Amino acid sequence: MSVGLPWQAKPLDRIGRAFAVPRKAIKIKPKVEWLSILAGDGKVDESLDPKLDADRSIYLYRLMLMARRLDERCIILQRQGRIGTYGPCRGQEAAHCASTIVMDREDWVVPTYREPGSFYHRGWPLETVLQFWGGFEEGCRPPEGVHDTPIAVPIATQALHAMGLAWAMKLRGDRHAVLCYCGDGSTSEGDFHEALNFAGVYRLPVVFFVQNNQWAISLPRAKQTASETIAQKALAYGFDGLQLDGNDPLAVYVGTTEAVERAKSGGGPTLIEAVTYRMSVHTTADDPTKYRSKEEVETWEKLDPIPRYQKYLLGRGILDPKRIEEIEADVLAELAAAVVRYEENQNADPLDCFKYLYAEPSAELEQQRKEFQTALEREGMIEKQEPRMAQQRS
Amino acid sequence: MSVGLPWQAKPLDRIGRAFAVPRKAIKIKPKVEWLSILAGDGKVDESLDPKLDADRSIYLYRLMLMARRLDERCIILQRQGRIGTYGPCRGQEAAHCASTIVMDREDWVVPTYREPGSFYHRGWPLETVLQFWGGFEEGCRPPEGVHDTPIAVPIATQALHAMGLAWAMKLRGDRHAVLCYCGDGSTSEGDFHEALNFAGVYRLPVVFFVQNNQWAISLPRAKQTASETIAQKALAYGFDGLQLDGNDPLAVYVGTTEAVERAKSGGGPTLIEAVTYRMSVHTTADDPTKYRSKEEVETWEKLDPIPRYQKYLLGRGILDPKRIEEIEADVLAELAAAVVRYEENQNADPLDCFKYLYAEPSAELEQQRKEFQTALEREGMIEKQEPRMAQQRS
Amino acid sequence: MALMNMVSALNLALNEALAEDDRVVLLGEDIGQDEGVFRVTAGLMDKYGQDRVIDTPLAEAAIIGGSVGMALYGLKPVSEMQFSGFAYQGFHQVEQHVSRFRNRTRGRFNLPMVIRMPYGGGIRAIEHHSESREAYYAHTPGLHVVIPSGPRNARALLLASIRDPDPVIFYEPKALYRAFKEQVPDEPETMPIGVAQVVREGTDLTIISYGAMMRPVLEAADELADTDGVSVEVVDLLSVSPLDTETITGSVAKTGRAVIVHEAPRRCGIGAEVIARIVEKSLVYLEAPIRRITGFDVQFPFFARERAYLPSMERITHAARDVLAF
Amino acid sequence: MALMNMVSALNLALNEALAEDDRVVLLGEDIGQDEGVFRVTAGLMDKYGQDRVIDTPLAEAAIIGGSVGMALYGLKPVSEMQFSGFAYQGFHQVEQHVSRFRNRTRGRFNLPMVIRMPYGGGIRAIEHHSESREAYYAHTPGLHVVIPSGPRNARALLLASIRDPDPVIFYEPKALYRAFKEQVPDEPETMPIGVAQVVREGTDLTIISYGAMMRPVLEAADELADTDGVSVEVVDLLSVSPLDTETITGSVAKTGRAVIVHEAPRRCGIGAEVIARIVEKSLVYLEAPIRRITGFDVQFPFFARERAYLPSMERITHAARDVLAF
Ligand SMILES: Cc1ncc(C[n+]2csc(CCOP(=O)(O)OP(=O)(O)O)c2C)c(N)n1
Ligand SMILES: Cc1ncc(C[n+]2csc(CCOP(=O)(O)OP(=O)(O)O)c2C)c(N)n1
Ligand SMILES: [Mg+2]
Ligand SMILES: [Mg+2]
Repeated sequence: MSVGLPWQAKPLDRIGRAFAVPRKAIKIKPKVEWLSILAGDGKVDESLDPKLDADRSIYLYRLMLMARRLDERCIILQRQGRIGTYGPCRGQEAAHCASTIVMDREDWVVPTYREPGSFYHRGWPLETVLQFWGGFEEGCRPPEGVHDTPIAVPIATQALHAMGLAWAMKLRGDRHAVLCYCGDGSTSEGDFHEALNFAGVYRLPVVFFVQNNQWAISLPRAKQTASETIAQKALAYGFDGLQLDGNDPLAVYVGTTEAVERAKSGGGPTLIEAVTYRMSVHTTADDPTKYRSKEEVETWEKLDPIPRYQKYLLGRGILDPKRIEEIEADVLAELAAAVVRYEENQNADPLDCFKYLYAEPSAELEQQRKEFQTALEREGMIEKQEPRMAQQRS
Repeated sequence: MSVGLPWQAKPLDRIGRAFAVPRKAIKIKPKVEWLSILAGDGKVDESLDPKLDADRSIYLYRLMLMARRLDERCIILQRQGRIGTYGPCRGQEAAHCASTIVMDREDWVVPTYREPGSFYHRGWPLETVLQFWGGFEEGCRPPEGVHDTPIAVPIATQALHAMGLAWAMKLRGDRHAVLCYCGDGSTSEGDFHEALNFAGVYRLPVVFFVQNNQWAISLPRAKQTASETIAQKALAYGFDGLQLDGNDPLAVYVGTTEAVERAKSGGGPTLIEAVTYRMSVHTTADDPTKYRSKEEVETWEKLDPIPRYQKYLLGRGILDPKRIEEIEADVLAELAAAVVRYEENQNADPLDCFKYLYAEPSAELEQQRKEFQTALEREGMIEKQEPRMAQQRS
Repeated sequence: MALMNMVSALNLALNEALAEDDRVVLLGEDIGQDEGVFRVTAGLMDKYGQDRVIDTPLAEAAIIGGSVGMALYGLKPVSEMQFSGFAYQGFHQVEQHVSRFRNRTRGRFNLPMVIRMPYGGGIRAIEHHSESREAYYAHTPGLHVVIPSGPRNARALLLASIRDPDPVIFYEPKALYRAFKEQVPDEPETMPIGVAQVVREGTDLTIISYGAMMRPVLEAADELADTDGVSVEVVDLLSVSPLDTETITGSVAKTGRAVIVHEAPRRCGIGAEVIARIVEKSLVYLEAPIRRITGFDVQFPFFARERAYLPSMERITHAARDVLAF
Repeated sequence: MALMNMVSALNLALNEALAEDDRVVLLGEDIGQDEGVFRVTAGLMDKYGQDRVIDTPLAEAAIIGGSVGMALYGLKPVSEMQFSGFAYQGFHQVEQHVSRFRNRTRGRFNLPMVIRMPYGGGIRAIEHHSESREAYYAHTPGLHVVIPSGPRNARALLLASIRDPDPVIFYEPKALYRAFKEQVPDEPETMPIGVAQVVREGTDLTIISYGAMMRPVLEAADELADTDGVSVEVVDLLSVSPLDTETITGSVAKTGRAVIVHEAPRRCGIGAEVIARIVEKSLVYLEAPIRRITGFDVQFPFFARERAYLPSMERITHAARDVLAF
């Protein structure tokens, strides 16, 4: 029998029969569902309405409004050159605010960069958001007692940190959970996959909350993945997926609560896909008219979560026009004060880049720090800090 | 209204109601199926049997046998120190051989390291397999006219190459396909995910063929992912998954043929999970008694694809004992000749590491090459190759 | 000749490559419809269609690993990493495959592919958008690492890189994208990869640099000439792998003094390698210690602190004066 | 004191760390049930259970990124990359997060984590199992990069690394795993990170190296003493980040001559940095060019060619004689 490729020598007589034959379909156990409570047209599914009390309802409303006004303010600050490029969350206020508030203080929230409301709610001073976009590391420093991770820029990388946090909780026997935000675009990255797979294997108390805002910069959701929903990706990892209306604060709240409860009671992770829309630019450096239509944006503007929730609360008698005015004024005042605090604290010492790198600076780093300090003093960028004589020129 | 965490101040009155409420289940379109034709007990599903003609049946039988005997030979060569560590394919001969033979000459086969039969079938000289495990780059050089990729060591990385090859085929309008092998362990890597996702988005003509041999070194399949089947991971990417009996050459052949046909006719990718078993060690450096039971191995030995196929062919009258003997002798003779060729060609010039790095070596590299050559000559590791005077000592 | 900035020059090279060779394809995040976040691919999808200029999902390993597959099949993929700071997502594909396929297959397969990536600070961007890590690639055998410093050489080197049969990491100094314009020839022009340029001749001191740092370096050379009457030779490396040892050591053999400037961290950076080569070949000519004006071995600061951080004309002239006074 | 090889010494350090601090967890591929492919974690899962010694799925980015999360929560994860050649799958997590969390959060969060990885050639392994790429990590600010050279310092440095509040890349010379035994103290012993050791004093020439190359270096020193009557000082770096400039430059100030030895590629390797520091600090003492005996800027060959490739005692003595004869 000779070596070679006898098989390919003749054309393959494809066994067409095989195409038509019945096979055993495999039943997939985890489920993928859709949840909507306060519909886009304002109709409420009464049977599902969590009927939050007045205080909490107003808290959530105010939180969403704060995210919106902060966003608007940042865009202005960016135009004025008072901060750098900014990535707005407009349209996604329900998605991130109504989910963050589900988390307890000892839980961890792992954000990406479109959740200013989460930072605010969790107790980060408002100006930290400005500091981040203003080019100050200080915007990444959680205040004492708050242990959320800071803004994560490299897409999907934070999903692994969320997984690791949840892993640690489980190993420690702590009944906490982790809420991890990411975008529809992030689902394409390897890190997203690895995070969900580990979470499934170890049944970790983590909720992956994908804000599917339909766009990853210029790439529409449909070109990001051929999967019909993002929620169904959970099936690859052996847990449930939930797709919900991300512009519906009630659905977001209920869906997240359920997932977090499951996580805390040992039921493992959940993948939530919050269907929402990035109503604004990707960042202030972006021009979305190049890749999407005005009509699309207008359609989604009608589904804006803030008026929708406002109307619902008016209907339930929890809000009235006067209260709305008060909240608006209150939010703007708090914001204005934060901007002042931001602008009054801009003395960024360039030498700081040496200060926080290690617990103990090495001799070589100390040498470099001195070199830098000498240069900065010489160039008049910082004031002379110590007598020159003592210092060796490297 | 004060800043802070009023929400967390009181314990969350979790909305238990939400747990029980009905939601809309989402129907997933792509399907996941199971295929078996020649069962472990020897029973054939006549309605599915592709009834390959005698030549082809014998070709496949011989190919599987070649893979088995090559494997056995390599383990001996390793023990004798004539090659290095070897990773056997024992038990997986049906999975890789019956799928590779589906591919046409212009298709690409993208292997990992457990498909010696694929190399042989595709026209790589048998000794290239020995060369690879013997520590010679020559084992990674496809012969002219054969364009498969060589053994890929870093797990799952080759899945992206397969995807890129299929992408190129599609862009070029060529009606070819790519068959990509990987292991159950590989499905955890980010590259696996990214490959499948791109393949889904661009509907690429590629078949991802996972040899689920139940183990990734010491990690059992159940700890690799919480997904019940690997096949269902396809649902995350919007295409079909097929789980089949990987020790059943007929199911492998039929399932792969169908997937390749679909790929070539524009139907996009398929994920095939071939359920099989690594009957031997992970590599010759591994001791599986540390992590798996003798009983498990014995159970799977009863499902060995080679006796199973032999019995089937005996039953169909395609093989008889005499023919079996002939094939055996023929395979062993061919193998023996390959070992001789391998051992007669071991003059590995160490300077070769400079030869193939770039089309044009740079001046600095040429300088280093000379430095290396001088050292090797001085140390008597190579013969002096040119008059020394001309050369500058660096 | 046409006057253009670096973005237009790179766009011109891509346009020429797409036109001259139908195996060239561009791929990356937001490079098509959106024309690239820096507009380097402006107009190209319109002109060449979605099969030549491809918007990809968000996955760098897939862009690089997919390019490997395309190149194996005979295409010439030119991919874009949106920022060099996100290329590490695909770094394993670079180390394990892009750099190895030719050697591994003993020359049977080569990978004619280019990975473009904007690098460097100075544009007031958020975290991960300002680093320089060319040394990672320079330390990786099997790659070319090319770094242009102006519109004309950017165009010529990019075209040469695309035509090159081997993989090229094309590291684009984004601070220069729109910093200045140059006359760029109308006809396709290329430059050899791996050849440094003496962009200013001098006899007293050699300053060696590349990429965005060439600007403060040239200013420093002017300043030193004008104020101190010093004759400075300036070497623009243009490629850090291969590194043009002859030009470097030749210049220092002449001047006896050297300063090296880059943004990247110092430890095991290009500066270290340049010093090593000078010591190996031209030690006897050396009249003073060589100074490195580089980034420090710290994380590149967020942008409020970046101006103070980046090597400046003042820092370079100061180091030069130190070296000259030795 | 007990006589043990490096594998046992590393195992001892891990055992001690697990015993002394219940926040320490080990994780990695095949480290539990299988006790690690090199048996470094032998017995530890049995002793500490599956929650302290964790077998993970096959995904390096998840192992590293998961460790980041664990460390944020207050654990002290010690992860194993099965081979350094597969750590690039998680390189983005190292560059983007492991190295940055403390600085990014202005000290609020630190990452007390260790990533162990066997590196280097000489064990007749297949592709990707023999590289040395310590320079990637040394070039990355925010990490410590520690490389032991024998059982005793391996144990002491690993224990110190686990106790360190900052991330450590622990690069294990696998060629030394079972190469020789040393007396290792019974009581937990540590060594400071970032301090090089003069392991042999001498006056004529300094040879600087680390990791597996210390063996041919010490043989060469013997050979030079015995045959040439030359007094060689040998510096074992032990850590390539931080790099102990004082010890290096101090030694060369004394001897005036240096040879640097490593397996890793030459361009932008540790050798380049060592030369740069000597030139910056001790140029005036230098009596001869410094020679680098290193890997070349090529891919590490498959193992049939590796013995010829790896820096050998002969190559080191030859370079030393060259330098001494200058
Ligand atoms: C690893 C990585 N690659 C590329 C980028 C550049 N980038 C920033 S945002 C973005 C799109 C993200 O899309 P999505 O995940 O949907 O989040 P969205 O911005 O829509 O909230 C890209 C490509 C990045 N930050 N990180
Ligand atoms: C990226 C990477 N990580 C780790 C390894 C080490 N390694 C080699 S084989 C293997 C297990 C692979 O399991 P699987 O994918 O199931 O393939 P199998 O060996 O069972 O055929 C591991 C962890 C590797 N080769 N590449
Ligand atoms: Mg999005
Ligand atoms: Mg397996």
